Formats: sequence, structure tokens, C-alpha cells
Amino acid sequence: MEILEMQSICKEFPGARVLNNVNLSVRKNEIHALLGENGAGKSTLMKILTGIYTMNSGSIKYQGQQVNISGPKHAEELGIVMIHQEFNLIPQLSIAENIFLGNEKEFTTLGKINWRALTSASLQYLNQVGLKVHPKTQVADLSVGEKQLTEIAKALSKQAKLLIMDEPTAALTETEKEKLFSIMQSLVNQGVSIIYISHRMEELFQICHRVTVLRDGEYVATQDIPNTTIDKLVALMVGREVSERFPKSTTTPGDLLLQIENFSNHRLNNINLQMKAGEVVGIGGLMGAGRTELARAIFGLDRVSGNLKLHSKDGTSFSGTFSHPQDAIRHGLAMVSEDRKDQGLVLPFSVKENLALPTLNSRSKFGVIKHKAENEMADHYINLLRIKTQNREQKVISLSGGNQQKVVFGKWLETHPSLLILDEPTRGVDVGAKVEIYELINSLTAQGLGIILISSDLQELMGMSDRIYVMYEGRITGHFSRNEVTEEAFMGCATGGVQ
Amino acid sequence: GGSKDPQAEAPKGDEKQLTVGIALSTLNNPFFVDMKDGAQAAADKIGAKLIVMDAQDDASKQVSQVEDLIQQKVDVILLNPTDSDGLVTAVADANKANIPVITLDRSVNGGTVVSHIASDNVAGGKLAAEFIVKQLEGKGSVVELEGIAGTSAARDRGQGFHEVIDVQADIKVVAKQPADFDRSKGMSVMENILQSQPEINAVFAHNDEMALGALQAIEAAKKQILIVGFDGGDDAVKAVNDGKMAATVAQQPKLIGELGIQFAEKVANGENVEANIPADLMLVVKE
Amino acid sequence: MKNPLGLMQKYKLGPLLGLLLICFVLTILTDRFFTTGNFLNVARQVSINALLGVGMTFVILTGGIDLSVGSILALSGALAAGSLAMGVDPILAVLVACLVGLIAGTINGTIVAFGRIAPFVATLATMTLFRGATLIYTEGRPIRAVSEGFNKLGGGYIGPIPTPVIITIIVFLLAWFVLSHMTFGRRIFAIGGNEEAARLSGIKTTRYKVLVYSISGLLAGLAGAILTSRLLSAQPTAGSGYELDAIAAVVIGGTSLAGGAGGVVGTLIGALIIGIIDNGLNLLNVSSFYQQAVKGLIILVAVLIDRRNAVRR
Amino acid sequence: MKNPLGLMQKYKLGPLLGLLLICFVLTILTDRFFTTGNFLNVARQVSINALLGVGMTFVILTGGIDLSVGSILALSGALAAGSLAMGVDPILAVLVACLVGLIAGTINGTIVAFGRIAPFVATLATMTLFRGATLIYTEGRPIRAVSEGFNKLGGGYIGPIPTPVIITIIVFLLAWFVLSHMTFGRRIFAIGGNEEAARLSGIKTTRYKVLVYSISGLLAGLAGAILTSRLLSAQPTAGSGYELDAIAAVVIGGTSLAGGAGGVVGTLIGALIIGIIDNGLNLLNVSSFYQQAVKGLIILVAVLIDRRNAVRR
Ligand SMILES: Nc1ncnc2c1ncn2[C@@H]1O[C@H](COP(=O)(O)OP(=O)(O)OP(=O)(O)O)[C@@H](O)[C@H]1O
Ligand SMILES: Nc1ncnc2c1ncn2[C@@H]1O[C@H](COP(=O)(O)OP(=O)(O)OP(=O)(O)O)[C@@H](O)[C@H]1O
Ligand SMILES: O[C@@H]1[C@H](O)[C@H](O)CO[C@H]1O
Ligand SMILES: [Mg+2]
Ligand SMILES: [Mg+2]
Repeated sequence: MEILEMQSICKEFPGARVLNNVNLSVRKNEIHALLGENGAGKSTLMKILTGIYTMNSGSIKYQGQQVNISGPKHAEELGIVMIHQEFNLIPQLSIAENIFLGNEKEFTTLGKINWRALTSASLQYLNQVGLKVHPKTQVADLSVGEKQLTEIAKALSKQAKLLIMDEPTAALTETEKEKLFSIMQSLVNQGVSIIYISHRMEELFQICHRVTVLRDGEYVATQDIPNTTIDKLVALMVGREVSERFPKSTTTPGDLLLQIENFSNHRLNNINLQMKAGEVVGIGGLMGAGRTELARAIFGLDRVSGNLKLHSKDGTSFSGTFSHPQDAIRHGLAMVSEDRKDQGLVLPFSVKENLALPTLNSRSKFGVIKHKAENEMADHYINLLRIKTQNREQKVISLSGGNQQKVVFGKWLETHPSLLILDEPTRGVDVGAKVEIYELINSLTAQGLGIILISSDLQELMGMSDRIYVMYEGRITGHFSRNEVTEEAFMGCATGGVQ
Repeated sequence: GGSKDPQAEAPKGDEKQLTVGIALSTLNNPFFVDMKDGAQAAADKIGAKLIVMDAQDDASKQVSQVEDLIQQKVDVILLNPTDSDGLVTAVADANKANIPVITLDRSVNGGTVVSHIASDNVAGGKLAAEFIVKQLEGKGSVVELEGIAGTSAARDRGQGFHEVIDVQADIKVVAKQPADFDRSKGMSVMENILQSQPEINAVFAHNDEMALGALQAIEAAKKQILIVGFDGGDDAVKAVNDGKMAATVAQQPKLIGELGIQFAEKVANGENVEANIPADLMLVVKE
Repeated sequence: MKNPLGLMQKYKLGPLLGLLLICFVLTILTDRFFTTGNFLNVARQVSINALLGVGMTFVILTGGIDLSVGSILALSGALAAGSLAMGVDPILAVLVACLVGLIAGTINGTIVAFGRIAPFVATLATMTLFRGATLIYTEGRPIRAVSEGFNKLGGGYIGPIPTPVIITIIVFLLAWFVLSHMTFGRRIFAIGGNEEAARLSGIKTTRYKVLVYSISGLLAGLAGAILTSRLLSAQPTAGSGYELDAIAAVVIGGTSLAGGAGGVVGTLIGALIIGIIDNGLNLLNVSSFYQQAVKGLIILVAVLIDRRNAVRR
Repeated sequence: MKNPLGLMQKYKLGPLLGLLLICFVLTILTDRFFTTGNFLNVARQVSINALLGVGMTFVILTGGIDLSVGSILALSGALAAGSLAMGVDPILAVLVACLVGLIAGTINGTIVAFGRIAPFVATLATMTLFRGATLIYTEGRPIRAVSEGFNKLGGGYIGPIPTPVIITIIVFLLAWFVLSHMTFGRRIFAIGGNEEAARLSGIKTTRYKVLVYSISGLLAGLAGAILTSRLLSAQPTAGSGYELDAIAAVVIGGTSLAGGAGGVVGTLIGALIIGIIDNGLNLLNVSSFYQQAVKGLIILVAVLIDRRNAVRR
């Protein structure tokens, strides 16, 4: 039986038709995957379903009834709950308050909140998602992964009949992901239906029953998972064959590029690490292990004690620590940061202006910007990275998540770095684009670049790194070469065991 | 600055030093700076300590300042109220604390005040109007630049001015706008009026600052207009002598301040003083 | 913990430390400062700014700002005095002031929330508008407000404590309770913290945004009644510049202008800091020309000390 | 395109439309308005606020605010007049004013950028501080500034155009060029758009944050010299309240107080709107009590019309 039937949905934004006659039907007790490239319209379709956007035409049937969903609250009353791709948490409030935001009624008498009841009620959901943080903790103090778990707990608290998850695993590591899948399984057993959006193909085969594929705002197909393959789905999504998932090319490492000695600060504990030119060095670990902190320390964003030696390709070398990203950039470092909205992009800026930001000086004379050179540079990266945008002047805020990530990538490539730090570079990036990024990594290492790859996607980490360091609580607890690493050995170190 | 008080550090001699608090409506106007200077000089002469408060034209701020003076247990309070009604409470508080109050330049409408020292602003407005009527020979268009709406000075001068002007059949007030006792506002308001009124014969400004601003606007427009100000400040008197302004109604702020101290000493010594002490007004015209 | 002041950070004690420091210095410098009489005196002086500051805190917590409080204070004071003059009962006159404030605030809120105009511009415009209305109503003259009952509001005492101080304390406690223990208050924090997320959680953000300006207006109206009663007259120019002092109290108290973080406890401390600086400079007989410079410096230093202890990102 | 006003949105023509509407209405209501003489008159009156507004635009684009411009204007004017009185060359006196403004602005910037104090609080404190310094220096009295050379700055003409207008146009063009065509301007926008992302992209955000306040201070200093020269004297109270008008010009012109979006073209239009409203109300001889109310209403309506055409989310 169908719980949801969306028929011929069309949606236009000023100047862009984003959805064109899209159909989606979801059965009771089913986990239904929604698949498509970046910008295919997945999030938009789901925002229509939850009443955040109004569609231009089409119809929605829910539990056999024609419905006209007026807003998120209305959707919630119908039992349709969404976990958004971008976090929707209030940083200044506690976890417990965030979970019940808008639904505090049962914990209040005459408007006064019963804190004890609220806290203990939230504990139930935190345990369910396996988040071991006190419910009174401020959300601002959580790591990205912990925030994601809070979002999930919040959705669980709403007793959904139809739960929409827009890339919930993008920020999660293997353990949390497994936990999430078991939650999803038990929800389905209790009669809940789930729409699941993810760019991690193997997940679909682990957990989903059926899949609907969108391409460029059009409906392509709906298939039963057992009767399809990753390759078939990828072909449907992209409209062409994609050869290999992790096209890792092996390069012979060159000279010593980077040496980190005794890096310590309030979250790092005596980190030592080295890498050669042309190497991809992976850094793995569970949520909160301190990987991002290490990247920030290298890049001069946070204070750190210890020493860093860098031997750039132009023959210059540096010893010390960087005090400002500008230093780091000058010495050939670049960093694609973990959180593109908070740290990667200037949201009111256009694609062009974002791409140009770190390299303004190279396209200016006496401080005057050469607009022609800037336009050419922007078009170059839009083509090279296949950024889906109306033109170079479109504001990045209206790009899909994956395309925003490509813009961040492009701006750093333009600095022609000798060492590139990638902190979760494929979070929210579709398969096609992921492969493009991996190929890019290959061509960069072929040119002698060193790459530090931080990723919570174990497949990716093992598929793309030459060597892997594992971190736990700010320390390095393991170090593997490409061919000796196994999932068990990795997880052992990531949970604090010794190699 | 000139406000340094040499007496402040002086050891208290055998006999108790007289301490007077003076609460001024604002010090952002040379008129009151003169008043303060007059009081300071007089206080220095008799070896009294003077505590100066500047309320920046805010009645409730002034109430607070009087309260702070009461906390300091001064012997006499000289009050130049920002407003006649607003300071009644403060006077009542002082009365309760048995500290005598003398008002300067503007009066209060309640409480017990031992003495009031001021020039008569209504009379001053009349003086200015009569001068203009005479100069225009009873015929012409006049502009009035008003002080801050809601201050007694603006009110009283306007009242006196209109008492005379409004009964003139052939003199018309063609524009009447506030310029807040401020020179730059006086200029821009006058500039605008000059645009809208082709024919202007005289301007009466409620104080010299606005008159001097108007003068700038009029000179820039290359017009000949009779300007009358109020206060008799240095700049205005010079403008009158240079033939740029026609007249200013001179008050004697220094004298008002000086009298304030003299009477404060008398009151402190238990002498009886008159309830009303007028300070002379005088029309300053080119010698 | 590396930082010995960690505890202070956690409970945002920076402003309190600043306040204590200022009090300590003043106690040493003049024996007139640390007396019951002077404390009650300061408390009464501070009460108007504290009332405005409490209302302003609600507004700023949502990420807004209210520049019109001074004008609302004047307008409601004038209408209260006007009603008194028409022979209305004193209590009714106070209610008139509160009602006028409430309406004016609701106008602000409506323009901001439904007109989607930046709060700064909207309330800058209504600041001029309400001041104009006051001038029109009063014809630029103060209105006398002498009535025994009415004058007790601003000038009276309950026991040894001035009435305005009692009123301020009650308002402050109510506001504190609402902000820290009621859904209403928590939603205000949520809107300031992330308006979009709050909206997606089903909170009617526009409604709450209107309400915070209504509260600010209401308290400005109450302050107008108190000030009028204290001055025995409604001044058409009353309250000009008060918005800056109220905002300063809020921000010195640690509430972020971006919204979402802070509270009324800090605002009370902020208002006390400003009030005590004024009082202290007067008691110390600092020359009036130097007072402003010194006041500016002290505020700077107080905030700098506070910020040096703030968490670094 | 559904919305016929799409083009207007794209080029942010809302404020311009507002300006034209006001001009149209005034032309109908009074024949004194649409004359060359009055236009030059308005242009000269507006120039001070436009200069402050241009500096304020730089500050607001980074997400900051500068409340001290009025006080800086007074301080630099006073020191320029003081130097003149000491027999200094007129050109040097103008430079003194600019230098004083630059230093004062740099102090603001340093406190904001390195002291990490909210710009609102920091400049509120220096507003009081610089005003105090002015009072101390002038001892509360205007300082005469009569010197033929000096007085040409504010009172002179180049051809038929008043000198202050010429200066304002030059400053405006420079600012426009810097903001839209230079790396410096781009970085200012970036900082306002996302400070963290800007820092990560290698921009020394603190340096630029200091610089925008320096620019604002410098232009306030220049405005101080012009006003002093125009009034033939430096007033200790000059410029009080000017900060609000300057901010209003910026925001009416469409620059977001959150930073990152806007520009000086809008600010110029905003300053003209405010100036023309004042001028028009005077020309129409609107009763002084009604002027403020009407001005508030017009600003509200102008901004509301603008916002109604703004992109809906
Ligand atoms: N508010 C908007 N205005 C204009 N265009 C928009 C807006 N929101 C989304 N778009 C465009 O609509 C298209 C679909 O976006 P959507 O976010 O639905 O993609 P998606 O399938 O969720 O992609 P991803 O996997 O990257 O999250 C994109 O091309 C995007 O640029
Ligand atoms: N602002 C903060 N305040 C307090 N603790 C923080 C803050 N930011 C991060 N942490 C904590 O510091 C630790 C290291 O965080 P970091 O972001 O470096 O982890 P990570 O390995 O990159 O993990 P993630 O996958 O979550 O990004 C975590 O325990 C995290 O909770
Ligand atoms: O008498 C004074 C002066 O005229 C001054 O210019 C304004 O305030 C009045 O009280
Ligand atoms: Mg999406
Ligand atoms: Mg991380």
C-alpha cells in the first residue's frame, strides 16, 4: 500500500526550472531511496513535501488523501518529518531544548518548562541514537557528527509516520552509521516509512527497499534494490557509464614534503606525521577524534606548539608554525574546510567572487581587479569541475550542496598549492562528482602535490589513501600503508586500541 | 582646562569652607560657560568650593545630578533648570535635606526657592520685536528661528516676540521653524527658507548661535536681511559691530553666575535675601 | 582548566567583576559612595534605564533593536499627564501610559515582522515619528502632572525603598523567569539563534517578533509614567538619547547584538555600571568637561576586561 | 518574468524609485523645489551626511557600525580651528582635521578588531570619549575659524558648484571604484559576508577591519573641516546625532546592516532622500511640530515600498 504519491510535481525558481513532472511513490513500511546528482532536485522535492516550498503544479496524495501541505508545522501534524541536509539547530540552546523545539507543550504547565521532564525525555532519544553527551550541553559545543545525531534524535521525538532523511550519514563515521541503520530498521518494523537521500551507493544496498532516480529535475526510474546494481543506478543518475568508484592511480612518492613534529594544543596531543610529495595521506578516526583540529593547526587557524617543516616544490622550505592562513597559503598550503557554509564560502557572493577570493592579488594590478581575467578564471573552473550553475554570477547560496563544495575546491586549486588538505571533501557530493574529485586528486598527485585526506567515509579513505593515520582523542593511535589496512585493524585503533 | 579648581586641594582651614553646587542645563553653549565662569570667579574670590554639573539639557539627568549634590551635602544649590516643571522634585528633595536652592536664568514652578536670579526672556522677546518693527518701519516679512521645542527660553522669547509682532498689521511672520539653538541647524534651516521665501526683510533668532548660522546662509545667498539674535555673546557682538548682524539682546550670564555665588554666601550665613533678582537685559546695536 | 577564570567565564561573570571593581575603586576614592542613602539614590536613578534595558533585552535577543524607546517614553508620559490634566484617576493615567507604550511597540513589531524592514531603520523612523507625535500633542510645552496619587509612583517609597526601584525589581524578576523558564522566553532565544531553524520547527517567528517590540514598548510606557510622575511634568524632549544608554546596558551586560545569547541579569548589571559611573563622577566632582571623556574610557576598559576573559574561538 | 519590477530588483532600484517619487511629489506641491538654485542648495546640505555615509558604508559592509562619527567630526573641526587660530596655513589646518579623524578612526578600528569588542559598544564609548575630548579642548566654547583660504573649503564654489559638493562627488567616485573594482573592496565585502571564510582564504581580517574605521574617521575629519569652514567656527556640539542620519542613509540605500551586501551608490541616494525630505518640509513650511512626524512617516513608507519589491524567500 502507498503512504505517499507525489505526481507531476513542477517547481520553478526565478530563472530556473528545478523540477519537471517528478513522480515519487513510497509504500508503507518501506525505506525508499531518492537518488540523483548534485542539483538534481532531491532536497527541493522534499521541501515541497514538507511545505517549505510551494510547488507550481502537481499533486500530493498522503495516506490515500489528497493533501495541500501549508507549512512545516502542518507536515509535522500529518506525521511527515524531515531531517534537513543543512543543520537546523539553535547553537545557543541545549540539546534537550533543540530536540523538543516547537513541541515543548507536554513539558510545560502554564508556559513554564519542567526542565527535569524535558531532560529525561530527551535522554531516551539520545540513547536511541547513541549520543553520549549530556542533554544540557549547548549545541554550539558539539562537533559536526554530534550535531547530526542531535538532528536525528529531534526527528525521532516527533513520532513520524513518514520520515525524510536528507544525507544523514554525510557527517557520520561507520559506527554511528551502523547505529543509525539499526534505528531505521526498527522504525520500519514499527510501521514508519522512510525516504532516504544519500550519495553513498553501498548504503542503499544495505538498507533500502526501492529507489527512485532523478536527473536534472526529471523523474528517471523507480527500481527494486534487489534487482539492480550500483553500476546500473549510477548510469541512470549520470546518464552515462562511470568506470570505477575509486580510481586510485599509484604514483611513486617524491621528496619529503611535510614533517610535523610534536604538535600539541588543547585538543592535540603530541602529533608526529610526515609525508612525501605525490602522496595521499589519509587521516581517519571517529567523530571528535581531533582530525579537523589537526588540519586547522597545520593551516595556521589555531595556535599549536611543536614544529612543522615544509619543503615546497619551488625549492623553498619552511620551518616553524603558521600564525595565519595567509602564511600557510604563501607557503603553498590550501585547505578545503569541513563545513562549507561556515568556513568555505561567502554566501552572499557569486560563484565567481568565491572562486577568486584567495587569489585576488594574482589577478590585479595596483590593487585593481582585472575583471576579464577573473571571468576567464571562473569559467575555467566552472567547466573543469562541471559546477552546475546558471552562470558565474549566480550566488553560491542558491547552488546545491555538492556544487557549493566544488566551488570551494576550485578556489583552492587556483592557488596552485603544493600541499592540499581536504577535510571531508566529498561530504554531500554525488557519485559522478566524487569520481571527478578522485580523478582530480590523481592528477594533482601526478603533478607532485601532497594531499592530506580527512574522511569519515571508510571506503573512500581506504580507496584513495597511500597511507592512513588513525586518530583517537587527539593522538595518533595507528599508521597503516595502503595494502596492510583492514577495517578491523582500523576500527581497533580508532576506538583507542593500539596497533 | 579653565575649570580646574585650585580650592579643591586646599586644606580646610579653621573655619568651615563654603561648598556650592551649581547644576547647569547644559555646558554645550557659551552662554552657560560664561555663567559658570562668572560663578567660578566669584567662588574663587571668597574661597568657596564650587561643584559644577552639566545636565546636557535633560531634565531627568539634572534631577539625578541634584540628588548627587544632596548626597555630597553641599551648603547651597544654584539651579539653572532645564525646564521649569521638571525640576520641582529635585527642589523638593533639596528642601527635605534642608539645602537652600537658588534658581538661575530659568525658574521652577514648585518647591521652595530662596531666590531667583534671571533676565526676563518675555521682555527680551519684546525688545527684539520692537527693534525690528522700528527698523522695518512697520512693514515687511519676518522669519523666526526657534530654540529647542519645549524649553522655556524658546517659549518665553517667542511669546514676547509675538505679543508685539502679531498686532502689527503690515508685518507678517512668513516662516517659523525650530533650529534647536544650534549654529549649523540655523544655517541649513535658513538656507531652505531662503529657497521658499523670495522676500524676507528680517530674521529673529532665539539665540546668537542660530543667528550666526542664518548669517552664513544669507551671505551665501548674497541677500541683505536684518538679523537679530539673543544672548550678546562675543561672536555676535563682533558681527553686530562689523555690520553683519543688526542687533542682539544681551543677557549677562557672567553676572548671573556671580550674583548666584554672592547670594549663596548670604543664604549660608543665614541672611535674608530678596526673592527676585533681575539681571539687566540690553539691546546691543552697532556703536 | 588552563584558565583560572574559567568559572567566571562559564557564569559570564565579566560584567559583574567590572561592576564590583568600579564600586571598590569608588569606595576608596570617596566616603560618600558606600552609604545606604547613596545606594538608594543610585538605584532610583538607574531604574528608568534598567526598565528600558529589560525591554531592549527581549528585542536584542531576537536579533533586533529598538531605537524608539526614548520617544515612546516621551509620548506615553505626555498622554498620561494629559489624562491627569483631564481629571482622570491616577491609576488610570498610569494604565494609559502603559497602553500607549504597548500600542507604539506593537506598531514597531508589526513593521519589523510583517513589513520585513530592518529593525534599525524601522525604529529609527518610528523614533522620529513618535517624537513628532509627542511634539504635536504637547505643542512643544511640558505638561504638568501634579496629583498626589500619581506622584507616588515615581517619588514615593515602600518602606525605605523608592517605589520605582521596587517596580524595576519586580519587572526584572518576571523577565528573568520568562526568559529562563518559559517556552515563550526559550523561543525568543531560538529565533535569535537561528530564525530559519526556529521557523522550520514550527515556531511562528513573526508573532514572537511582534511581541518582543510590544514588551519593549510597554516597559518604555511604564518608564514614561514613572519619569513623568517623578518630574511632576511630561517633557516633550524627555528620553532623547535613552535608547543608546539602554542598548549599552544590554550589551555591556553581555547580550549579543546578533541575538540568541544573553539575558536580563547582565542587563541589570550593565545598567548599574552606567549609573554608578555617572554617580561616581559626580561624587568625585570630576569637572564636567572631563566627565564624558572619563565615562567613555571606563566603559571601554570595563568591556575590554570582560572580553579578555571571553572564550576565544 | 512574473514580477514586472524584476529589472528594478536586479539593479536594486528601490531607493532610487523612492527618491524620484519624493522629488515628483515635491515638484507638484511647490514651484520652489525644482530649481537649479534649490538643487545646489540641497546638494550642499547633503554633502556632510553623504561624506559620513560613505565612510559608514565601508564600516557597515564589514558588519560593523560607527557611532562616533559625529564626535570625530566635532573633535577634528575643533583642532582645525585651533590650528588656524595658532596661525597655521589653511591647507595644513584641513590636513590636521583629516589626520585627527584618521587617528580617531584607527583607534576605533583597533579596539574593534584587536580588542574584539562589539562595534556598537566600542564606538558608543569612543563617541562619548571623543565628545569629551572636544569639550576639554574647546572648554565648551566655539572656536572662531575665520581665514579667507580656509573658508573657501566649505563656502566656496568651483564654477557654479559649491566646493563641498565637488569634494563629496570625488570622494564618492573614489569609494565606488575601490568597492567595486579593487581587491581591497572585494575583501571588505568578503569579511562582511563571512568573516571566517575570509580569514581561511588568507585575508588578514583584523587589518581590514581597522582600515574601514580609519576611512570612516578620515571622512568624518574631512566633514569636520568642511563644516567648520562653512560655519566660520568649530562648535563643540557639532555633529551630535549625525551618526544616526549617516546610518539611515546607508541602510535606506540598501546596504545590509549584517554586512557583505550593498554599496555607496545606495548610500548617496539614501542621503539625498533624507536631505530632500528636510528641504521639502521646509519649503512647504510644514509646522515644526509636524515635521518630525511627517519625516518619520516618509522614511517608513519609502523603505516599505522598497521592501515590497524585494525578493521574497
Ligand atoms: N532558492 C533557490 N533559488 C534558485 N535556485 C535554487 C534554489 N534552491 C535550489 N535551487 C536550484 O535547484 C536545483 C536543485 O537543488 P536541490 O538542492 O534540490 O538539489 P539536490 O538534488 O538536493 O542536490 P545535492 O545532492 O547537492 O543536495 C539546483 O540547481 C539549485 O541550484
Ligand atoms: N567549540 C568547541 N567547544 C568545545 N569542544 C569542541 C568544540 N569544537 C570541537 N570540540 C570537541 O573537540 C574534539 C575534536 O573535534 P574535531 O572537530 O577536531 O574532531 P574531528 O575528528 O574532526 O571530528 P568530526 O568528524 O566531528 O569533524 C571533539 O571532541 C569535539 O567535540
Ligand atoms: O538664556 C539661555 C540662552 O539664550 C541660550 O542660548 C539658550 O538657553 C537659554 O536659557
Ligand atoms: Mg540536497
Ligand atoms: Mg572534522
